[in-house]
Amino acid sequence: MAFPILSFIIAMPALAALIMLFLPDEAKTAVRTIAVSASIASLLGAIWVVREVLARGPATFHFEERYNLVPSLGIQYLVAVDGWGASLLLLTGIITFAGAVASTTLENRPREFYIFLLGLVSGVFGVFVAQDLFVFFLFYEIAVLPMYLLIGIWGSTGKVKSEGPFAWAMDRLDVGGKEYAAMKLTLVLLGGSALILAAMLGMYQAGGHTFDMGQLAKVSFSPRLQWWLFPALWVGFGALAGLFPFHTWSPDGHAAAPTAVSMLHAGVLMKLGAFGVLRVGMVLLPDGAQQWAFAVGTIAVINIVWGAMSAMAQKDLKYIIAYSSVSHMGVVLLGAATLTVNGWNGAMFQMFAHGIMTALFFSLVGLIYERTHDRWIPNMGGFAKVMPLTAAFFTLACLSSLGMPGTAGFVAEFLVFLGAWQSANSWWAVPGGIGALVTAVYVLRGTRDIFWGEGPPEKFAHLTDAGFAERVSLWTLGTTLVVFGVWPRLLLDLIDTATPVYLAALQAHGAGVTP
Amino acid sequence: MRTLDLALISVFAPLIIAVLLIIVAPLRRAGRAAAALSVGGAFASVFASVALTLARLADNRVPEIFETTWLPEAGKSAATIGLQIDGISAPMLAVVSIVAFCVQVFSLEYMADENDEDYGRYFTWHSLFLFSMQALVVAPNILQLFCAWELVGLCSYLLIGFYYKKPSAARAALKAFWVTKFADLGLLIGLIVQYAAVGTFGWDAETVAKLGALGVVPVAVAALYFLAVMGKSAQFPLHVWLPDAMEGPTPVSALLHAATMVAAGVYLIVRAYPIFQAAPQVMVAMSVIGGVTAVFAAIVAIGQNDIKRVLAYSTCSQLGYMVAALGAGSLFGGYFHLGTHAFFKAMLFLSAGSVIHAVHSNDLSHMGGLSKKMKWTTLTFSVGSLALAGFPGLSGFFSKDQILESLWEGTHRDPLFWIPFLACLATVGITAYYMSRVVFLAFFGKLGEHAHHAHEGGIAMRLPLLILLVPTVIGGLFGGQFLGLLALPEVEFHLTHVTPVGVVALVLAFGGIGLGYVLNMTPAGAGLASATAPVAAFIEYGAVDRFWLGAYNLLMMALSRVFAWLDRYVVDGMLNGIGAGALTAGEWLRRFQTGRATDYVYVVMLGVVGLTIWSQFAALVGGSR
Amino acid sequence: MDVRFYLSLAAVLFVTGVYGILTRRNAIGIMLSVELMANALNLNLVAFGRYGAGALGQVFAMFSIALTVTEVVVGLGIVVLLYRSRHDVMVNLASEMKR
Amino acid sequence: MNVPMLVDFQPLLPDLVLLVGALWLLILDLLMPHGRKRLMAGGAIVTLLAAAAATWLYDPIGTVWGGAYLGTGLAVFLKRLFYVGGAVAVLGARTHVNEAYARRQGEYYLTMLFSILGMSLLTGARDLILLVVAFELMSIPLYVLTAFPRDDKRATEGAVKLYLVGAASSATLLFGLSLLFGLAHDTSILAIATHVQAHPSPLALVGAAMVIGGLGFKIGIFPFHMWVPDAYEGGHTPFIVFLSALPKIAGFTVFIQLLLARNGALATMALAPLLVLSVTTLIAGNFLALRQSNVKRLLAFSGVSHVGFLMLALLTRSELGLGMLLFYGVGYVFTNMGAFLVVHAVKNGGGGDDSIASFDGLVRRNGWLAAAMLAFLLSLAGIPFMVGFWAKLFVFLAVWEAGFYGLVVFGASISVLALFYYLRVVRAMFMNPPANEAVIDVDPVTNTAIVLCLLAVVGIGLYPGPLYDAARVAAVGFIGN
Repeated sequence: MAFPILSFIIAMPALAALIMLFLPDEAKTAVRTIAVSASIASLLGAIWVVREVLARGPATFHFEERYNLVPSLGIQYLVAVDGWGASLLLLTGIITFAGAVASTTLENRPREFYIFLLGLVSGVFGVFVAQDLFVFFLFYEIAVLPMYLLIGIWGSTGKVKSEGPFAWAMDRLDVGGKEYAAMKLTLVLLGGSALILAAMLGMYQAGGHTFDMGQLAKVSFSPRLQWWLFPALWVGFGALAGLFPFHTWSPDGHAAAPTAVSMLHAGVLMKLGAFGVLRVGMVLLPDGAQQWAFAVGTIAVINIVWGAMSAMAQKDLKYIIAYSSVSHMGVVLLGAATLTVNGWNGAMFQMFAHGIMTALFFSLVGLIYERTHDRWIPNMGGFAKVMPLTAAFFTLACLSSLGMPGTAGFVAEFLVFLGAWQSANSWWAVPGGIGALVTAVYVLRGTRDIFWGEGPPEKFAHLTDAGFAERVSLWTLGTTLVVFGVWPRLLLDLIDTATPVYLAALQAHGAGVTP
Repeated sequence: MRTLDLALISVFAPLIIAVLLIIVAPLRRAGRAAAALSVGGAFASVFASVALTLARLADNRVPEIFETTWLPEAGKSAATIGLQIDGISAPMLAVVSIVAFCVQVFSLEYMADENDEDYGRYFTWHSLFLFSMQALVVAPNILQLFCAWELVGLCSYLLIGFYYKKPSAARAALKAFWVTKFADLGLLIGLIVQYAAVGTFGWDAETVAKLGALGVVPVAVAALYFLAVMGKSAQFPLHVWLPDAMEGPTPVSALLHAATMVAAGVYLIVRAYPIFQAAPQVMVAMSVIGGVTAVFAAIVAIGQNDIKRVLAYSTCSQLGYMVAALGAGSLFGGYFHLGTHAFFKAMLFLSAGSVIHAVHSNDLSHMGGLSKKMKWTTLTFSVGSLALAGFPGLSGFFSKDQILESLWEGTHRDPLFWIPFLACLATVGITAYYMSRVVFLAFFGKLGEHAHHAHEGGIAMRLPLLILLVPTVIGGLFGGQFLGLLALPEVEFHLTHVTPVGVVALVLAFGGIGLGYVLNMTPAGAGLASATAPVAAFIEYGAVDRFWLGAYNLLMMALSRVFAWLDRYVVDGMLNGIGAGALTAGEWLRRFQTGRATDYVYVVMLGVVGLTIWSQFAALVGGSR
Repeated sequence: MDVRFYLSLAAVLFVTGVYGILTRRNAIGIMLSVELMANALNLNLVAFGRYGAGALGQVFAMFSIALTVTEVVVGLGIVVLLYRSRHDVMVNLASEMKR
Repeated sequence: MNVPMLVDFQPLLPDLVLLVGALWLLILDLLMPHGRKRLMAGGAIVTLLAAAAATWLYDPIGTVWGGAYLGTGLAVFLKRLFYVGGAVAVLGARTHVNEAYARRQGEYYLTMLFSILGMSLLTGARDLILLVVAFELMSIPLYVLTAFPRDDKRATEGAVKLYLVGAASSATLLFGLSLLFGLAHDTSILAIATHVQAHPSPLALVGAAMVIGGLGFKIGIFPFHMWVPDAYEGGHTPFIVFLSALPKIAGFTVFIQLLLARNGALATMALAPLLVLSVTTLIAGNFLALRQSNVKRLLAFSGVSHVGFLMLALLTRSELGLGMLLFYGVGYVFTNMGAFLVVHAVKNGGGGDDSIASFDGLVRRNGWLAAAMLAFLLSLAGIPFMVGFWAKLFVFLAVWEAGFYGLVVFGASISVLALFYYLRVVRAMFMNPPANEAVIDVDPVTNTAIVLCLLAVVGIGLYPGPLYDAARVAAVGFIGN
């Protein structure tokens, strides 16, 4: 039997968490070392997988592992990887590494922090390689849940004014607090998973009592069933991808979460949702995907513009980035809705690009917050003088965010818009482009307000630039952003091995798709 | 050396330097060393691109294209990147690298007051810019051109914002970026439309033929491309960013905002000319907009007191010329003017930089009589001004002549061309006037208040001026060779070809210079000149700028607050409402848990009775069915 | 006589018992009401035994009576405890835990 | 006339073991000096385990008493659950019982054993008389045990409520049963179901309604659930460990026997009201739990909502649904027992008043307890790698297969709401600062019980296959008979 590389990647973080469980609280150095080592091990594994998948060529799945869990129900542990999964493994590996390194500065209960964080990472890895719907769902839930504790314990609290028609409710719920944010995030995401579960059972029943995604892909579900199941998956997974109007957990959650958690959550977890829509929703339910494509794309466009416009009005640094995630995840969903090769390639690439970019953003925001204990932009200004490296990387992240060629963000957005134009609803590309323009306005304005201008205010004059661990994290993410932006084929070749296969299957099933 | 090697050197030498400086922080912070590397890179680029141009001059039969897949689509290639070396790109490479080299050398001294870190940063961005511009020039397809186009925009943003501590510079950098980014949407969507229609990003004959057969599509594509041109090349009404961009260091203005980057828009038209030709309506509109820009910017330039802003508006105006010519169908006229303008405008800006360096002010009223202190600069600025005004024999004369000629021919085809024609003709006179005004105010007359301690810069500042002086003076004589590179058999170019239009233009130019003398050097005229100033000022910061500011405030700021409010208090509010509602419901339900045992029995019995009644009712209904 | 007569009587008895539980506040009174309900069902059983089901009804009733007795014994024990803790047998006084 | 031989009682062999053990302990208790009575717990556990072993030694399948008792796979499955669960409950209670009622502790275990014996008989009771007797054999000891802490006002109050509602309910149940009996002229459940199916009558509906109401009390469905939180809050936690888990499943056993007989004839008859009851139970349980500040009350209402899920499984009236009900039951029993054991340990070791606030900062006072509680809460909430996840999933699967698609969506959504209050406890344990830093000690016996529950919860959660298969097999062939 071949070396179970995928299980290795999944298990490394969990194993590290398990070891930490038995370490004393005081062994902070040991904990950090183990966490970073585990993340490196997973990252190396992911890189190796990517290389191998590229070398072994397109179309099929590699590194399959299959064990029965509940044989009589057809539930099995089945993992395998294709171009899509491999690219997201790589993303997760990179961000985990960067997040684990960036968190080494954490002093408050690092052991528990890493246990939850690494548990979550294991779940994320699992989702991306699961080829059994059930395992997919299982890992999905695991990836979502530790977030509650991570935000609730290590998060930060803001304050939101209660007003508007729902002021009474806001007073009641302590809107803005970290517990509120953690709870909202958990409930909305698991609410989504309730819908996923229902759809999953529907497929299981109609698809001959199997959860094997390879088998289910061969089943022709009746269009009527698909019409029902697809929106359940779309909204269910979409909730995690920040789908409008279920996105409001995201700004609050990301604003409240500690650095590494925001990095992982916005960087990787939101992709879980989008990946679910694409991999489960659209690939397994081709008719549903086509019937609902218009709605998916249109809401995605709303996401893009809504997120960007909301981000523009924010004065809280973390909220800006969080809303930008909502906007950018709209790009992913738009790409998925196009049902074109370019659109899907773009969606997958945007997952990667946005993941890296937003992780970079959040690590920078965390870095600033750690030093200033302030997220309010009007209090800032002129930081470039005291923290030039931070300023440089922030600008880089902004550039990727607004789709500057030479960064990964451009390739992704370009492909998605290209796909959008090639799709049945060409007009999607226009609001998409406008969203990019609005992004340019708010990110650069933010950069100016934080970093430019005459020296920092008196109380921030002592700020220091990024330390060693932070620099490792920044350079890792920044370099990735540029390298994949300049030479996207590093990843696109990989993604492109899977996309046409899935798309061909979709079109073979479907009735009327644009050529 | 092979073409590919030369092209690679010309494009990538600056990139390697830039990357090196970005990654190796100590090197960048060393300042001098960074500058030396950067200038070295630029020189390598000059060497390679001049060699390429010479090779092209010798043999210009087939374009040489080197490309490789950049974006795959279902295993095939959706987009390539590479190098296209032909008669169009090679001379542009040379122009860009020469001007960039001159500007960098000039900057060595001009920027010497900066601290080492900023100095290094300055040259890093310069190297990056040179790479981006070269990559734009050699782009074999519109996608790569777009990428490079955005990158030069980025460099423009970074360099305008070089003095990032100055709020006005920060604002100008953002304004430049946003306005051009807005326009770039046109290019982005245009090239997507093109790809969706014909399946390539190219501009070759085959693509254009396919595109041309698609009715309205080429018009849409060309119009969208032209939107981007309007932004990048500061055409009315998207010109608003260019004057503000003068907040950057003067050499930056010379290189980016006069000679090369702003000309990228014109270069795009030149490069994708077949596509534009497939959309005649867009060509006419282009010409009209170019003409309007030319005369509008020229009028505004009259009233400026900031020497850089005069030049900025003049750039705007000249770009309008080029666009108008291209719209009228004169590829040669527009492109030739791009080349000559690059040299003399860069020289003008560097001369202005030299003056500013000497008097530490941009304001014309602080200058005066500088010819006594700065002879070299006076010479270069005056010659540049004359070239700009179209003084016979200087490079600007020939290229401008071509433009007016082509517009005149245009009027025969379509009466709409009267607009650009008359506008450009008027601009000749106005240009001559405002340039002579600057020359007289700055260099002649009595010594200005800041001018007493002025002195000529060192060799690093003088040498670039002299290098640029050469093409300014004799550049026009090489029009024939240039035409040869473009391979336009139907166009003719004569050095001694007198046309009625040319004569009228000449008269207007001399009239303008004369007027400039009268109004600025004689007491009688001074009053008249100052009377026009408010008018010009009104036009400058009048309707157009307010329109964009209003759009920004209304569409972006105000609307965004509406969105954010809705998001927080309605969309999220509903979620909160559901959450709090559930809590309230839970609270309310708890009231029924009274804690009294008899109440519990009560409820149990009620439940049983309810069940009984319902089951009877259900049986009744079920029975009747 | 018809079985329905017995059933009606049993129903009346049962409802009386329920009414008693709901209105009595004294634990002993409530226990008596429960007894009333139990007897109603015993009546049912016996009546059904008489009209059709045979001895089975009586047997069932015997078991039922025995069970009711045990239940009441335990119940009385609890009432004693209630009295010990509160010196009263008013059940609704014991409503410390609620909501 | 045949003289009954022991071999004829083979299906009841485990019950006999239990009975003999209980009687033996009864005698032992009388003889034993007070100082050694703590050994009684061991005796009870041995008895229960011996009974459990008997289910494996002999195949307790077959009929006894002329069909009044029918040993089926289902009966065996449930017996094992009751015995093992009972043993864990005894183990968990041992330390507390030894401390609190040193002299009477024998009675405690004996009463418990008899209650378990009642449950055990219920698993195969196919005759109304046996059913009623077994039901009361199970119920009456519960009244006694609730009132066991004699000097505790709150326990007495809980007992009063339990008793009053219980007595009224059992009278109602019996009244309903008497009507059904009268209609079919037979005490055999199968006969009743057959009769009702063939001759639906308004009286049968009345009888069914009263039966549902009476039994609803035992399992605590809305609106018959109102005693549940008060009894839980008042009773001593080690007993609530038992009360909250096994009797509910036993109540369901009766439901299964009655409602599912003859392909669910009675359940089909009253399907709409039953469905509405399940849904309202889910709603009421979850909503009432939202704002509770006492962990025991919170768990009580959460238990109510779990009953809603079990009801949904029951109402599928399919073999799959029944199997999944059994699986859910196992998961529920061990999770719930574990959770209450932790509650007990926290109160016992750290003082406090069972309020959520008393869990503040538990992770720093006893990390192990916090981790175990986390696992139990997650299992209750239905999070993967805990048994509760599979339980919910399997039930949903069955409900989906039965065609109640909307109920799956509803159930899944409402279980998200449930997460809200479980997370409140999690938040207290992990996020809030502790009221004091004193370490909470747990005695090894209670700890062992918690470990056992945790092993069940996580073990089945990691590898649910065997239990799933066992539950499926147990349900085979039951519905039709």
